[in-house]
Amino acid sequence: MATVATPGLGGKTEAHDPHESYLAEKGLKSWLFTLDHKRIGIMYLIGVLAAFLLGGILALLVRLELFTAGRTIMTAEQYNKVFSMHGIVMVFLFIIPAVPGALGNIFLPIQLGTKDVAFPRLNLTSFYVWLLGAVFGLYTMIHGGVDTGWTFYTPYSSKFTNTSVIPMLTAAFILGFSSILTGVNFIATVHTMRAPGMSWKRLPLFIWALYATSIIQVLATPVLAITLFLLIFERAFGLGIFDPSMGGDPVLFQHFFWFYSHPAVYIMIVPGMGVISEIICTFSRRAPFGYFFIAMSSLGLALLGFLVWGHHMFVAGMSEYSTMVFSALTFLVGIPSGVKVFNWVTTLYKGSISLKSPMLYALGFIFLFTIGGLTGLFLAMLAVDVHLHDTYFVVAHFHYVMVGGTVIAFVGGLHYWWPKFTGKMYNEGMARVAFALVFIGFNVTFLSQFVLGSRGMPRRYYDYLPEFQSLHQVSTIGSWILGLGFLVMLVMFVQSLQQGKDAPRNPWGSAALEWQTPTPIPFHNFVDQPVITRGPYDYHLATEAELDEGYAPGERPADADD
Amino acid sequence: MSSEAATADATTEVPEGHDDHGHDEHGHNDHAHPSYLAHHFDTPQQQFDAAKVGMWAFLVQELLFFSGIFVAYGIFRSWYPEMFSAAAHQLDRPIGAGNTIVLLVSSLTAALAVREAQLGRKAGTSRYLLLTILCALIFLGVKSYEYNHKFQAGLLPGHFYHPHLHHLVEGSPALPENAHIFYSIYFMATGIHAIHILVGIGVLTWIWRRNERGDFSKEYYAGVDIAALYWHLVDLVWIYLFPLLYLID
Amino acid sequence: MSDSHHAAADDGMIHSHVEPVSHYLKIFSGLIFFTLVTVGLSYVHLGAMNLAIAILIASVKATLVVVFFMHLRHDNKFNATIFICGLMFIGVFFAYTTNDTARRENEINDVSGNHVYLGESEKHAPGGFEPPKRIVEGAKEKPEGTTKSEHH
Amino acid sequence: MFQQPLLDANEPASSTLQLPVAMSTGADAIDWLYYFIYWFSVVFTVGITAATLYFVWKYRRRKGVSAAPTQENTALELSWTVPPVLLIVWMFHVSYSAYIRNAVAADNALEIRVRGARWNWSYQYPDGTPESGDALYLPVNKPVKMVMSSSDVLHDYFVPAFRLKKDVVPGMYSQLAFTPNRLGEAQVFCAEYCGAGAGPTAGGHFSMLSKIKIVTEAEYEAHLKKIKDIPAELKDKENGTALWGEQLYKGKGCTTCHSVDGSAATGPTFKGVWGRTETLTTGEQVKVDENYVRESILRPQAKIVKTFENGNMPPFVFTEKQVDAIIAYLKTTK
Repeated sequence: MATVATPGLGGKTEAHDPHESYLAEKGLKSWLFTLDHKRIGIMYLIGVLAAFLLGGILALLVRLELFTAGRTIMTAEQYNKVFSMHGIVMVFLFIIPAVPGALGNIFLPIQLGTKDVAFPRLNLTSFYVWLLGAVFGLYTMIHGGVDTGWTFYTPYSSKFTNTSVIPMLTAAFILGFSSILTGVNFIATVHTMRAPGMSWKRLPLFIWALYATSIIQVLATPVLAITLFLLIFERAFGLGIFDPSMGGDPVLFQHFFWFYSHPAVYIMIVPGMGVISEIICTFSRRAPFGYFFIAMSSLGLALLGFLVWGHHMFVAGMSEYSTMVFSALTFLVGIPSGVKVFNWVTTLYKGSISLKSPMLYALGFIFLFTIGGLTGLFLAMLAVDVHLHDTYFVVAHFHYVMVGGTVIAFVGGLHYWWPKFTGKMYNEGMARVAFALVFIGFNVTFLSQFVLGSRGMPRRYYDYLPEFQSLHQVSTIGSWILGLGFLVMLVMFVQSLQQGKDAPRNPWGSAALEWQTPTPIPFHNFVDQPVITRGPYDYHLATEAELDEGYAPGERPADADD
Repeated sequence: MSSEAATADATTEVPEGHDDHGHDEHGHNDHAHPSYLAHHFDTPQQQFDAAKVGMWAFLVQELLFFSGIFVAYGIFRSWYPEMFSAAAHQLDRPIGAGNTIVLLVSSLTAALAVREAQLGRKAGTSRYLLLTILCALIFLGVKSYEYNHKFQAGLLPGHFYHPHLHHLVEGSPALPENAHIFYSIYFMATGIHAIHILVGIGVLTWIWRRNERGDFSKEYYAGVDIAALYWHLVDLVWIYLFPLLYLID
Repeated sequence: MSDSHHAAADDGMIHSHVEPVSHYLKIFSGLIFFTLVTVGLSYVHLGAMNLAIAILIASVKATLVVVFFMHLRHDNKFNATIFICGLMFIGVFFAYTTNDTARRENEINDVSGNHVYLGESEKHAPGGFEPPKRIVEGAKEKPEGTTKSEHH
Repeated sequence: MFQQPLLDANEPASSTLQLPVAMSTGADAIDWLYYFIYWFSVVFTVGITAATLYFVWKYRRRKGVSAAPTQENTALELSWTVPPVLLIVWMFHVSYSAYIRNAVAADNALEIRVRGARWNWSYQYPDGTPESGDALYLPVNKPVKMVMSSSDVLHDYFVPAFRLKKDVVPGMYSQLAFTPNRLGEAQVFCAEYCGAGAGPTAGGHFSMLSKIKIVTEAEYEAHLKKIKDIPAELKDKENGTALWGEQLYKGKGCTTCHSVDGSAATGPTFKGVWGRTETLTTGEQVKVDENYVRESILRPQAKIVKTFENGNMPPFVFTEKQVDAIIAYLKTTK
């Protein structure tokens, strides 16, 4: 194979050995100005992990404060800022970009069999826009933070609080654009950049999930942008649109906010579901049961996600008719979610299951997401929701979906793809210990919160009645176990980078396309343009050699039809 | 993968899969990449399609961005119909209509610029691009004249709403309570629209410079095309804003 | 979708539909015509129909721009799909939100015969919010700066 | 109308592990739904988990055994798509019915006005008698309708014992309807985040608590009669009116913003307030006398003392006698 000339990258023509790893080039500049989707993905990964660390520390502070009633370590004002910043950092800086920005950026083009995303410059822009938003957010934190909660409800945020709401709104506004740009890029890439033979029916489920996510990002995020824009002006100039004393309507703000923020929940969870589909197929060496249903349920969730935002407002003073419509539609969300869970479990049936750490995370996901989903049914039932709304039950429910779902899936995906994009193996024993700690710690932290909530403990409380103390303490202790688990994981990954063994091409014996290319990934993802002749899960069509080592180095797959 | 594996199962959809994609080059490196073709695309057509799909997705997010304003408009108009009617009387219909026509002309010239680019006529493309920019500047000039009048009359958003009776349009109905909401919406809607026009002027100027530099040709004019798409969207939003804000009776 | 562009030959060209200038001029004159009509009609008093007609005419104009100026007619079907999807979701946003705001107060009152009496300082809005003192009909112009101070 | 048979109000109520004591007629239906969905979830989770674990063990990777190729099975897919749809239609029906039963007040319901302000609740009985924020008295087995409003930000009136909550929104009225059916105390929370004041003793969202005391009809009448007038134990004292004023000062949440020791807070201190000349935000001077105090209690935003623009004091509802008592008290805070 000849050397590939690559015109257009950064305006220069560079010659690349097709076997050369994308990590080969050294120097900070080669990272900061890269247009390579893998490097941008790595930068995103570092960014979101830093945000996760920050959000996690804030979460531990919140739990620590609640260890005793009354003041434990901070004042009520500080507590309000800490939980608000925890929510804002976790939602806008971490969960939304985590899977699409980091894992999606690295693996979407590879799974499609193409060299890059459709718009590499836009891709780099989206990262720097994210970074700008993050800098704004951090500036606000240092500058006193905000105490509005991540929901910025009016008129508290527009008139009553004297914290730095405007800079924080600006940060969220900027971060929204980063999300939109990623979405636009992925839609164009999936539509026009698929490798020869990569039909819609052969699209990996991770791609289907990212595709559905991108649609939500493009359709919902701009509404957040205009909402925050209006709120900034409401606070600065007193527009009167959300201000009841000027003829406006605070409930209208909630409509605007949740039109984005409910679909945003699916921006967070759907890519995670895609990761889980990939892991389960690889580690049970089996095509997913109901490929079509899993793929369509991603789109179904994306669509339904737009129709149910009102369930955040069941007790907000919305009209009874609207609550009825939203409640009915909310129940429907259970169907595609259930379809996914049933299909994953059925995929295991008659598989050849190996319990490596990514698979542990995937199985953990099924369990935690099942609980998260079923407790969603409590909240869809209007009469029961009225009791549980704005209590710790809701807190526990969305942590089961967001942490038990998305974070577990993100971490599982990190374990799964780690050897491919770093070229290093990690210590499997340590990975399992970390999983056990995370799984146990998570359940201890949040199962107790379900009980707290159903017994009537409202959320966002700095202080609480004595009867809630024991459960709060259980929850706080759980948070320490959870934190320890993530610490072990961090040590394990750092160790892997420093002294990990070189990873083979296909350590898990997967039939999927990204495992067929050399490790670490070559500059143009593949030594040669791959031609797709089977689906990513067609284990019965894959050869022994493919499952052992991927395509043999330098060898181009024979094209039956070229 | 081996050909045996590919043919082992008759259900493998090789032919369909092959039909279904945009690559006809299969990354044969003996095929020369034209200079305008980015390295990660295989054909100019693929590059063009990607740009168009991306731009349409972007335009849709622009629409949803504006939709917030329109929803707020709809709700407050239904709550305070008399207030909207009275407040809209302070806007000048002939000026608004004139500005609408200016914007429609700019849309026409933008479309013609794309046509010239399709035919590979560099001079024509530049001429129409400059005409479009000129119309945009006229629109902004008229807009700032209107804004100036609103400032003088104190018809400002929210807290700053503070009408001076002698500056109001003669014979117009008195401004009822909550009229500040109408001006909030008016300034937010036209302000965001004006920001889009400013961005559009920037984009068109950049495209004009690239065209002068000779970046575009009959084979590669995606830049002109997507800039024009953006410009049409700005026009599209105004087509709704104009009757909703100016023509209320 | 990408299905439609496999027709592009390997000639390194992109295929495009070049319309004659007269085509664009026709669309443009249509747009101007509708603009004049909608301005003219706004001076005729038709009650609620005014809004409906204005929106109808605006939609016709928008359709002309999208279909012809933006070439959606000859474009990839998928681009039209994205666009229509966007419009649908704006519809959802609008319909569901107004569904609440238009019904909110009435229902509870109708269902339960809710009777509300105002508190001592609740002449306008419940909960004691002072309504903004705005210039109303025939009122004297206020001295500069007082409007702001009413808000705390 | 929709009322369930009345229980013996004296029968001791018990809470379960997951739900607090139920004290209203509507609560039982909600509890039934809660436990129905709870057991449904338990069965479902156990089933899914058991199946997962069984498959993981049964089909663990073994040398020489490879996975069976996946077959599509549309019948199976439909079997876990269609029945759940029917189930959710039914669940929607029962939960919405229970919800709307709770949302509708009986015709003869006692109408209680509730006002939320940062960070306390205040009440008004049907005859206009104001009640301090600490506790609301309600007669057992009598339908109640609460008409609620907020004077600043969003609040939410949450009574776990009734399984009810509703946002209290500035600029509009919201409503709660219920029939308490057990004697005792029901805890009230604010469930919509509303911020916190500065300083260690200041209140916040977490301290916006109250209680509903469910008593017999006779006790309710007696209580109403009592609160309209000066408390019996102060009646004969020499400075009884001023002492009552002090009780009101402490009981109505005035302490949150107004100190009596001269320390700075959200509002002007009451130390030496009587007869003081204050400069208003408008620049006017005003002497603190009976008229100014009365207006400041009932319409706090009318005349704001300079440098306290951001205080946002909510309007309070007091009877004439109570206002007089507060005035008497303020004369003593030298």
